Amino acid sequence: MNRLAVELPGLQLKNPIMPASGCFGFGKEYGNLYDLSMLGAIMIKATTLDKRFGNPTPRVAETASGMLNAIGLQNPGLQGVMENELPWLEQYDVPIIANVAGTETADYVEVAKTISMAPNVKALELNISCPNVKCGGITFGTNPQQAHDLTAAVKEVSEVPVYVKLSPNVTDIKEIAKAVEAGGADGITMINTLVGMRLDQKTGRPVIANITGGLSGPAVKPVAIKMVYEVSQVVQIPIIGMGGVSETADVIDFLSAGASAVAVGTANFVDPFICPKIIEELPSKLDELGVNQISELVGRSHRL
Amino acid sequence: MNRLAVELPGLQLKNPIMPASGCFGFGKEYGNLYDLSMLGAIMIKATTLDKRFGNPTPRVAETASGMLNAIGLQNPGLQGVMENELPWLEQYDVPIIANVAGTETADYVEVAKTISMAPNVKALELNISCPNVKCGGITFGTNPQQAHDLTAAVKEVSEVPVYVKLSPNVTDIKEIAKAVEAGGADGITMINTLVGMRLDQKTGRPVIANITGGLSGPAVKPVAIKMVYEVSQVVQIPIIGMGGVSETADVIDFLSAGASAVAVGTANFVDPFICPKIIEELPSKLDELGVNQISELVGRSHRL
Amino acid sequence: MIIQDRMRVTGQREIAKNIFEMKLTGKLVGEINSPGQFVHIRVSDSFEPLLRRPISIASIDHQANEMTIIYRAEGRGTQLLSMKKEGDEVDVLGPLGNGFPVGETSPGETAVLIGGGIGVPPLYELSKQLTAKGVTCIHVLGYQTADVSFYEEEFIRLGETYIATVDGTKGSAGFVTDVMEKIGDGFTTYYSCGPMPMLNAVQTAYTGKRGFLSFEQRMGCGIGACFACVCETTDKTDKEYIKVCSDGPVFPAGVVSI
Amino acid sequence: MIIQDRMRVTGQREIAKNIFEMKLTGKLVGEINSPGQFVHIRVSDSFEPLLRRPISIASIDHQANEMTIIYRAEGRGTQLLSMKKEGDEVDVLGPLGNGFPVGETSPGETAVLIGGGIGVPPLYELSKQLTAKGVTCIHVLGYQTADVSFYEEEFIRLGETYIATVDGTKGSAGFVTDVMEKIGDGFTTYYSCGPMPMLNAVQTAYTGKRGFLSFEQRMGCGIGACFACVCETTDKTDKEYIKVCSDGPVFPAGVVSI
Ligand SMILES: Cc1cc2nc3c(=O)[nH]c(=O)nc-3n(C[C@H](O)[C@H](O)[C@H](O)COP(=O)(O)OP(=O)(O)OC[C@H]3O[C@@H](n4cnc5c(N)ncnc54)[C@H](O)[C@@H]3O)c2cc1C
Ligand SMILES: Cc1cc2nc3c(=O)[nH]c(=O)nc-3n(C[C@H](O)[C@H](O)[C@H](O)COP(=O)(O)OP(=O)(O)OC[C@H]3O[C@@H](n4cnc5c(N)ncnc54)[C@H](O)[C@@H]3O)c2cc1C
Ligand SMILES: Cc1cc2nc3c(=O)[nH]c(=O)nc-3n(C[C@H](O)[C@H](O)[C@H](O)COP(=O)(O)O)c2cc1C
Ligand SMILES: Cc1cc2nc3c(=O)[nH]c(=O)nc-3n(C[C@H](O)[C@H](O)[C@H](O)COP(=O)(O)O)c2cc1C
Ligand code: FES
Ligand code: FES
Repeated sequence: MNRLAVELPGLQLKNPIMPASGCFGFGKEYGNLYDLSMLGAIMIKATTLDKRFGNPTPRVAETASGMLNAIGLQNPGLQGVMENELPWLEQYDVPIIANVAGTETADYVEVAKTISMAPNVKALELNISCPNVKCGGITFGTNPQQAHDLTAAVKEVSEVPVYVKLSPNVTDIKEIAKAVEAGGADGITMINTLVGMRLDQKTGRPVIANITGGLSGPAVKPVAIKMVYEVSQVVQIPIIGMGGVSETADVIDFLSAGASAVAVGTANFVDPFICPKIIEELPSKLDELGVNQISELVGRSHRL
Repeated sequence: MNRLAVELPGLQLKNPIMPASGCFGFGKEYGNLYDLSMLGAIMIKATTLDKRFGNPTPRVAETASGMLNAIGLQNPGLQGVMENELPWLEQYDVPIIANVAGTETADYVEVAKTISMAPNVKALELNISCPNVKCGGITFGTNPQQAHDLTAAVKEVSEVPVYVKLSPNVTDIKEIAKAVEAGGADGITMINTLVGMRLDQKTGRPVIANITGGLSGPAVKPVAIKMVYEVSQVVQIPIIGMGGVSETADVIDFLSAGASAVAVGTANFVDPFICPKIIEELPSKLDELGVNQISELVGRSHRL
Repeated sequence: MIIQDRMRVTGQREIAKNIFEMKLTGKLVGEINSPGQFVHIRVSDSFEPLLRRPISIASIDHQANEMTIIYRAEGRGTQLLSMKKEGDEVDVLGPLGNGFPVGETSPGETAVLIGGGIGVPPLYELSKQLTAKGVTCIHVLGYQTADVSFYEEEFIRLGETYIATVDGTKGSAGFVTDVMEKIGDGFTTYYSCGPMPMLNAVQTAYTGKRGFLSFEQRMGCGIGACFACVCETTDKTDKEYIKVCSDGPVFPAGVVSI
Repeated sequence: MIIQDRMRVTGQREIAKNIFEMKLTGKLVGEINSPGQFVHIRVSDSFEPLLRRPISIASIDHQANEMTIIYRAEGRGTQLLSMKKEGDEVDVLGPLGNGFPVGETSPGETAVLIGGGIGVPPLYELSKQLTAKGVTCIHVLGYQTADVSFYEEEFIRLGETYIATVDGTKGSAGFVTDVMEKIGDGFTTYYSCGPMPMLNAVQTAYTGKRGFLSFEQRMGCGIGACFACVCETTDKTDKEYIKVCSDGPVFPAGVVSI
């Protein structure tokens, strides 16, 4: 038996490690560096109905142990993803989680319906938490009723299980989590980025052209851990945790907090080989902890 | 004219630098290291009606570019502060901002009424945002109506201007800011800590005995800057900004974002001389920026 | 007086597995007034790791203006510290806290010094000062295993020294308390530093004797301002709590509720 | 192929005010295939600063398996880089991007290389390769002031070299464009790297000539995955945008909308 294997709705994961959406494009670039089949899954860049150029540059700024981004969901659009990106990924033995974004229910539904029919798309990740687009995105993620309704609408058309990606920029994330569970979500992914800003020292103006950006990286990990800890105790559906995962120890923390698998975002930029490195280190980490099967760690922070 | 002088309701500041509440006790320890009269002001540790022991230990944990704390408002109580702490501080030529905490309106009001009569207390800081106590504190800080009413009640009895300290753990901080302004607040201080957690690697259990703690330090600065930027554009009252200020450049950023003065918290632990160091460096920083009077920088991020 | 000093590293060597002995020079040394005081070290100029690390002063050489610290390279901070090389500068805040009271044992009397693991270092300077004034010191040092034990020779040079290792790879097998039974009670005072369970066992075994224990707590400021490092007192009448960093780290046995 | 290499520092010296020349050795050098490619450097093992820093390859020595980078120590990251000493290891990702096309100029033809400030370094390797194959290179190098100028001697050894400083403290006073006027148009191609306004001025001055410009953008991944470093194209029919890191940093003049 594979000690690292994890089973989640729609997903048979060789291991609980997957690159987070937006930090791995559609896999091509990292595919030049290592064999993508070793990954648990791949969360591809957000796909919208029409192709998008995204926000003006600069789009990224560094912060203490973190970074801000305001890419603005640049992507080749549903058609481009279906025709070029997903077929290319079929050469790898790895389940794809398609991150679905939109501005209103109708386009979420349309993207979800079509992209869930791609043979290698095994789950959807409903992006209701992108802080970098003017309409849609995060507005769905801060209102429980809207989050519920969008989830239900997408569930109705999706051929594969639906995970909903939550925003940390809310007073009570448990409420949103319960709402999407009630809406039929098969799982939750969390957290998306915290909204933040960096100013230019000389001019005092925002560095990011979009003014605000999403904060990610090690800096946000304590917030992510706390939210996973909380949400995992109020919902029955599994969680894919993320926010600052940068080394093997962080994976243990997210599982302990209550996540069943873990996504790695910003850390890919710091170390492009971080996913394979973590996957390689996990078995000896399990030995150290005296654990046989990795799932045994899930939620141990709040189990007796 | 003093280039660093800043005038705020109740406060004639020699310079815009003051230690943040809870990170400087009641001044005695840092008073052994340097002359407290050089500070713009001092925000003393939260005072509650009765003395409190606070939470069990461990109370702090380190995170990437940040720290978690769950001190739990340990303090000698109103009487102790009035009899021992404030009189001792009178030897210094420095205005005191008294951080007032409680569990219900009545005790906030009682503490505010009495402490605002101390001769060196020039302003109150209403702590409606402490994430580390079970009742009171943050519950007032996440509900606009409650925040409004508490502010109004305290304003009624206070002999000095009232600043309200906002929590970043909300969906829309602008709403809370507008509510406390409507309630009569003379100023806003922000941000208090973000709620976070750290787990022990071996056991998977929370490191902090209180389970969750408040995240502070450089890690949170982008979030704080963004919130100051936002709030300063929707209220007329001044803001004392804080969250990760660790060097002179950070002060410039907070002023640019829209704060009129700046508090330094966690950085005192990293470098106990950080406040005097920043105060010393500010004039040459102003020269570099071609600015004569420091207040000219306030809000330049969103001015044309 | 507490000062912030950029001290220069004059020596760094691994004296046992992951245990480093570091020598530092700077004017801070002149401020140290008792064994058992500690310093708060910033391990790098980066904000990650952010907080200072509290480390006991293990030995002082006023002539050379040099002090020695001994620490285990374990987490991010101490690992970074272990990478410093001779000539590098380190930002040190100290001396902090109140150390072991040397005056509580008179010349001619006997003191037992009981240390566990990384609690052993401050006992070295203590023993130097006690023996220098004519106190007979008996050392009981406990380690997990032989390969993390250190300073045996140094302590032997100062007096009778017993080593205990949990796995029996050095000295007697077992805990310091097992050794303590053999020593009997022909001593005036005891001084101890080590993990909480050990301090507790020592205090319980030596009820009735005058003893001084050095405590550890997670710290923020290290100087008494943040209330991170409090412990409850047993006797709540005077003070309900003490701060390890500024009231301690050393307290008379019985004061702190363990 | 792009590799991640822990390269060893074989030299580090300040060649002008806050401008450092660093030599690095490692197997990555063997992968470099064109001048103008860059590397993505992790300046410390800490998470603060977090992101890698993109720096151009200034010179390659395949014999010694060594490459040279030249950078300005300005922010946190490059300052940390400047503190590395000979023998230290640095985590380098590269080679990245597509460099200057040496093949676009034939032996016997003349190329003008125009660099501004910290954009000068990649032109050095380019000039070495062009002159080696028999191209005549004319160098036009612009700096703010004399004290931040560098590599004058090195470029002179390769061909005609003009220096311009904004304040006139070295060479002619003014911008590279002022010098360009004097050179005339007796050349086949031009290659340029420097700040955006300079690239714009060069491109405008040399409309009609075949030119290649190297661009800068804030980067995340550095390999084409994160869409941080995009620029719009002038001709939207093929591609609406290009990525500086993986499609560039060098593009034919006219492709990128400046
Ligand atoms: C008064 C005092 C004296 C000490 N003297 C020594 C000594 O002489 N030699 C030695 O090896 N160790 C000593 N310690 C323990 C030492 O401070 C910790 O081992 C060290 O801080 C751990 O840091 P890290 O970077 O290895 O671990 P990390 O896991 O990176 O530490 C994370 C955070 O937890 C804190 N922390 C972790 N363990 C402890 C601990 N046991 N006590 C207090 N804080 C902790 C760190 O300071 C840091 O803030 C002493 C502690 C105290 C309070
Ligand atoms: C393809 C390419 C090649 C380059 N080649 C060189 C070179 O050979 N020599 C040289 O000195 N500089 C070069 N630069 C610029 C260099 O990358 C920046 O000066 C450097 O990243 C600034 O880092 P810092 O730590 O000094 O500043 P910080 O202010 O600490 O940087 C903060 C963040 O902003 C980014 N950033 C800041 N300025 C720039 C910039 N101008 N371009 C891209 N990112 C920036 C940093 O990478 C970092 O992520 C190049 C940039 C690019 C894109
Ligand atoms: C450059 C960048 C682009 C991102 N794009 C997306 C996106 O398209 N869709 C999405 O759901 N999340 C996106 N995210 C958020 C990440 O998937 C992840 O939730 C977040 O960065 C926290 O994880 P990390 O700290 O490991 O990066 C993006 C993050 C970054 C840094
Ligand atoms: C140890 C500690 C104790 C604190 N205690 C209080 C408190 O009593 N009252 C309060 O309003 N804020 C308290 N805070 C929050 C700080 O005043 C400040 O808002 C926050 O730490 C952000 O600033 P910083 O990043 O500079 O630390 C405390 C923070 C820390 C780290
Ligand atoms: S560490 Fe701050 S009071 Fe002791
Ligand atoms: S830096 Fe990531 S795409 Fe260019």
